[in-house]
Amino acid sequence: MLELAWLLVAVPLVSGLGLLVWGKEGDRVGHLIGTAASSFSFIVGLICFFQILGRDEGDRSYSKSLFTWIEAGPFHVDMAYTFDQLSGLFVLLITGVGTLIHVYSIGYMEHDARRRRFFAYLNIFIASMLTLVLASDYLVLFLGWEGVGLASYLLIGFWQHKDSAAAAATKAFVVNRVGDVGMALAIMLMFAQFGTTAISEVNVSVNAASTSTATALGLLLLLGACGKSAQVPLQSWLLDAMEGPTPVSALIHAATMVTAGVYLVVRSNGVFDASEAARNAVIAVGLVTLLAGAWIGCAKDDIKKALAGSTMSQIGYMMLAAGLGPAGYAFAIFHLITHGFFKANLFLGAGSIMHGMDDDVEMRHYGALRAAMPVTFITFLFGYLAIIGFPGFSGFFSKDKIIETAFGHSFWVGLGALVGAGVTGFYMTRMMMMTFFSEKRWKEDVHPHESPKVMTYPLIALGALSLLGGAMMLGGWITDFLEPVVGHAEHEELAIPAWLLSVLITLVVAVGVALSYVLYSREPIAAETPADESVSFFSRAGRHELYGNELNEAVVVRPTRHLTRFLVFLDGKGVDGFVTGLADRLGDASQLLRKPQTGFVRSYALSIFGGSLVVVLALLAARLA
Amino acid sequence: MTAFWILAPIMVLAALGLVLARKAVHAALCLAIVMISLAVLYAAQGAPFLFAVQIIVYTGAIMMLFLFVLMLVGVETSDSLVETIKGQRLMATVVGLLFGIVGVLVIGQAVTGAVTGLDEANANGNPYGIAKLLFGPYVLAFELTSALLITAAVGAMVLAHRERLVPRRSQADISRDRMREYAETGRHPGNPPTPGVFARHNAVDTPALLPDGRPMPESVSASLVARGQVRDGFDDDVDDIAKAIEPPPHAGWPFDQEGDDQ
Amino acid sequence: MTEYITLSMILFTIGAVGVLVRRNAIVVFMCVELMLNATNLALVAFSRQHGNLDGQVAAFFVMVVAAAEVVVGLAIIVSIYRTRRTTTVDEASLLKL
Amino acid sequence: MILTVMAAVPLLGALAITLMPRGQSSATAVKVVAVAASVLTLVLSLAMMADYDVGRGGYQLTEKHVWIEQFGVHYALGVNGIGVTLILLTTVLTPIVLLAAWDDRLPTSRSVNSYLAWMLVLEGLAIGVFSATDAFLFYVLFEATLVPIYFLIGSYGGPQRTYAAVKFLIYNLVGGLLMLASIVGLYVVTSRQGDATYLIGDLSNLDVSTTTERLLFLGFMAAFAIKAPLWPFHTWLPDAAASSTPSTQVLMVSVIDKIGTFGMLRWCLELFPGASDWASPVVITLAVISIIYGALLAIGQDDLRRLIAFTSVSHFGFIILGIFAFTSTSTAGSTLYMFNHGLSTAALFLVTGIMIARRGSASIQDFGGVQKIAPILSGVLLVAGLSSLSLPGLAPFVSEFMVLAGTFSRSIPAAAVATLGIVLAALYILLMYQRTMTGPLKEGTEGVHDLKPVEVASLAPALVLIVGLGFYPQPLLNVINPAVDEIVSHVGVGDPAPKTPTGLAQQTEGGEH
Repeated sequence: MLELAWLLVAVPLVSGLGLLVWGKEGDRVGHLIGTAASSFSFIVGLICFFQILGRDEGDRSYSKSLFTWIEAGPFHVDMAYTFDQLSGLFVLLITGVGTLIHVYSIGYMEHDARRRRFFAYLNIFIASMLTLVLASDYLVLFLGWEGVGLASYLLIGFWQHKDSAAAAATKAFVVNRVGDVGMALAIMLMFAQFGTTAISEVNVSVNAASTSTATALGLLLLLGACGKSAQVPLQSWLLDAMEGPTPVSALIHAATMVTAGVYLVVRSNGVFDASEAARNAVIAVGLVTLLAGAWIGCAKDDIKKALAGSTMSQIGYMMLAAGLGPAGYAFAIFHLITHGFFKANLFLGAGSIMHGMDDDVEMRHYGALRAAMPVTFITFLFGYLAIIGFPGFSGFFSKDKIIETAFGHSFWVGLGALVGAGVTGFYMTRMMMMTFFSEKRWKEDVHPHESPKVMTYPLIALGALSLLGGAMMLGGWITDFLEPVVGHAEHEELAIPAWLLSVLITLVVAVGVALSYVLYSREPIAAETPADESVSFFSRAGRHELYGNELNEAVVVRPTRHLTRFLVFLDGKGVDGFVTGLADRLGDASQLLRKPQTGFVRSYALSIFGGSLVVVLALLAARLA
Repeated sequence: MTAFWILAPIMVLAALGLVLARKAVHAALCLAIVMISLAVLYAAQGAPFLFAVQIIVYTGAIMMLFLFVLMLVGVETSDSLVETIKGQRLMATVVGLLFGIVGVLVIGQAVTGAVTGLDEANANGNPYGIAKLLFGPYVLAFELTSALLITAAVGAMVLAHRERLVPRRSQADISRDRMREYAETGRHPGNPPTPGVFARHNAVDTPALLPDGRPMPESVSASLVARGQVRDGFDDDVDDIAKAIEPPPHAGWPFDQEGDDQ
Repeated sequence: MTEYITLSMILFTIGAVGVLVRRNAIVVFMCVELMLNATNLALVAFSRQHGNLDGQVAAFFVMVVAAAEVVVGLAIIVSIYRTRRTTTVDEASLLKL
Repeated sequence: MILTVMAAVPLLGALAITLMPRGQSSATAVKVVAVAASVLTLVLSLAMMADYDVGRGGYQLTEKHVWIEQFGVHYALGVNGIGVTLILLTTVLTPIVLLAAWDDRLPTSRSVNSYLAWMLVLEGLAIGVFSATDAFLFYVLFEATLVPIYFLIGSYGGPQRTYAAVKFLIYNLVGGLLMLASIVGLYVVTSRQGDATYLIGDLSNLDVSTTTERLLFLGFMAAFAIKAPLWPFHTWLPDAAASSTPSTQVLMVSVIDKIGTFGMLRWCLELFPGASDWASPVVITLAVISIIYGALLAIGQDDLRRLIAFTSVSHFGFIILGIFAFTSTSTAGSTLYMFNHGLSTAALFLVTGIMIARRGSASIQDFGGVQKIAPILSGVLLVAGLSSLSLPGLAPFVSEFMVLAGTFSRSIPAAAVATLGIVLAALYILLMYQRTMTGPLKEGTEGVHDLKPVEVASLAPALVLIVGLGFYPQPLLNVINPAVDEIVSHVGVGDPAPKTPTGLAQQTEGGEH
């Protein structure tokens, strides 16, 4: 089945385009075809995964070239795919969670007229994400990379009649595009440096190249990853992306697309192994985003924005892990997968809450929903326990391993990760308190009800996965499984034993949880968001997303707008002015030449006489000289 | 040579007179002076034929033509010496001076060497010499000039001749127009009285008198009036006569019967 | 000999300035005649200098041409006068851009 | 022989149309004849493709007759990889353009006959220009293409058409005259070395002093820099585009402006390799400036047509950058870019043309929320826009990336700044799409109803080609590569070798993965 792995991409792509082009009559059955396509990919992915599992340790990587995509002079790119351990895991994550979200969307988008178009976009997204993951050439990866950007643009701006949605979609695409500049430059550097852009060859020959090239390559790839995974310099688009429907936020902005950056870093482990500076940059970016995301999560009252903040923070964790070198790659992927499960679960839970609360996202209007939506509550609880790293849940295993490796790297980095875990505990408990436990703050005509079965079943499935996700870590299976791809890492001992560290982490998390519980259970939570002034500096900064948007506006957007207006003026007056000016000058010159033609005979006579004088003088001069 | 030193200043003054004269006629006279003194110089230079030709043809004919046209065009059109074109006069004098100086200083000195004189050339008479040349090498030029003269004459005639666009006004027409004009404007149909009629003199410049004694200005020709040469001293004659026939203050009979004809 | 040439040059220059300065067509015309006579003087002087009569023949031809020119020139002036009632040179100033 | 026939068919079609009766009754008949002529040319071009031997490269299907004996001028036609691509572009686009012009509202006094006749004349001349292998013939046809466009803009355009037409004409004429000086220079140079000749074969290995070569090069380059707007000479394009009908815009920008870049590639590089190499730093900087300048100005425009015109200025910057980077990848990329840009700009101009015709105004502010009432129209505009901002998976991305990759190996700063262009591209397209299509329906835009089947049919081929070539550009690249390799080797600068080729790394690493 491995040689048919390209079907993984082809089927959702064809069904997506088909649904798009299909007319009105497609509406009845469109969503079913979309879900079928996604589940077909899941099945094929599963089969391929077991096939490579069946193979022995050494050769679990299967690559096949379909056709030569671009071939001109030395530049040669094949449309080829590689199905190995890393991409296998990703394929399962994407198609698995994707299918669950397709099923969920059937219910969620029930009364939306353009549901067929929604499923078409979802299928296109699945296809491009799979292209990204399966690509064995950086340019094909770039094809998937921008395809995913396009799908997120279409899905964020799905409710186009809302201006805010359209603006958010454009912003997302443009910020991603800034990241893609880094990515494109990296691929060009590869071509200039190694003459090829095949992933395997580049990661091998990067050692032979100078460290400065490797660092440049690493930094450019990091810029691309930041764009796509909403890391600190280019993170402003993620919170605006919540304008899209909730399944979109769950699939794209939690489980799959935003992790593409981490996948890129892990896949180009050769490059990052070769340059220390690049790895430190990744660690720095990861750490800063981790803390920033947590900070924003604490301050946001909109449930989806809070979850988006938490996503940003969790991806910060993964980036941090990926930056720790061979030791951290496996844990980054492990956390990525478990995060995929519980974050999707949380987002879909939030979706079903919104479904019940007439699409109101304001946590201030929730409260005491555990009775009204029991299934959502329980699955949300599982997600909550997983994300804060409650022992036994999947989050516990993956996050502890990252913090452990972080401490192995350097004390301060470990400490940052630890603080992050604590803050995560704080804001997740705040969210649980405000939504399920505190007193009822519902609006008058709102009466929350449980979501239909088609939405709760995916929730239950994801809840279970959040719980059982940790199993992958039994006996370090995932590290051994990924070792051939990401390289071997000797396991160095820490100053303190591993179990003691886990206890310490759980303790810190417990402190965060307790703090939040105390804070939000003493007095009733205000139904309306308190004004900015009355709130402490921390929350105000958090609400404004650490003034990220204002920074972008001041540093980039306003100067560009002024530059554009100036250039438009310059073009009109300057370049065009010069040309038309030339024509006018010609006119003036001819006016000037008309003056001596006065029409009087005597002035002509004078000029004749003057002329003869000059001739005489010339003759004399010639004669004398 | 002495003739030269006498005539040269005269000629220069006459030339300046030509340029600076207010009235065209004065200019013409100055030019005549220049031409005649030139003729004398030709004679001094051993060119008696040219002397004669200059006097007869140039001064005699061409100058007269000028005077003739002056008369035609109206001798009185003395143009005001004010300059219309800005900077023309200044430039003209500057360039003129410059040209003159350059010419005199440089070209003047260029001619050196002894004067060979025309004695042997004029051996058997200047006109003979010129004729030999004229009908020898220059015969073609000679014939051409004749053609030139013919064309010039015809050209002048064509230019000056006016086509009769309107049929000639016969005497009948003139009288009919006169009567109509008299009817419409009351202009006297008859000829204006000739100057001097019933006046003290019959000279051309004395205006005729109306029955009540006032002079008639239109009886004198317009050009005299334009030149301001109309004799107007008529009033003083009347006064003289009036004084002459004035009775002494104490006079008797014929003059103090004023009461009877009231 | 040089004094004759100097005299002719002076007359020639006066004639030229006269042409430039005077506004009455006839006077301008006379100045042109003056310039022609000045040249004749120079021609005769040179003919005497070189001892052959060519100069005088040239002067003779100059006179003929001058005659023809005066005839036509005056005819033009008369016809202009007849149509425009003026002889000032500046009136005919239509020949300009 | 087929090249002459292919050039002649549209000209004969034009002649036939002008002879047909004018007036409303025969309008449809005229249109049918026009489309038939262009489709026939398309068929002929496919026949040409058939018997063009892709592998052999070099000039094929050549024909040569003496035209002006004294000057050594021949009526010589011949076509290499690049010529074939551009002729295909012309013959593919013209039927689409004629279909799109089906219900153009012309100024009342004008008849549709001459309107379509001029377009067919333009197509014939373009095919002639792309297949001319005689410098003199090329120059004559190069100048001849100005006449139809002048009339198309001048008598059928928008309110400011006369100003735009005259400006276009003067601009290109100045360029043309400079080129004429070089053509004369060529005659002088060749006649001094044996008999005068204009054939590209003899001209390409001309030994001439560097200064003369540079002067001749500057003459040619001036004309081509104005025709394919390079930065300082671009101001005629927005005016011409803003005041002409959509079909004229497409023909002008997608087909005729390509003569400029085609000229650079075939005549500047082949005839004056030394001078091109000497001038390449300056041209590269100008190209990069026009990329960024064009993009920034496109963002600042309010008139849709001017916006697309400025995007074309930016794209031409990429093409010229590719040509003057002298690597086979970038040159092949710029040739492919000419083809792809032709398609994507044609789609953009036609869609916006339909929008403007229905709304009655070209300013972006007058549109809003059109997506609700015309979903297919907005879909097509989105795909055309995405192709213009070179989204991977669509044709322009392949060529743009090849240009950038080729330039990167030549000069890193130029490529880096040029890559910024793709962000600006995203800005001007998406801002335009957001302002016109999304958000609440603005009053006054109710009239913009959706695309009719005939319109979808006329746009479909372009879109299918854009997507198809995005995923499978290889057949076209196979045609382009031999011709490009010849030119790059002729310029003699060659491709910079990769610093650590993979083979070398293999040994050192021992390949343990």
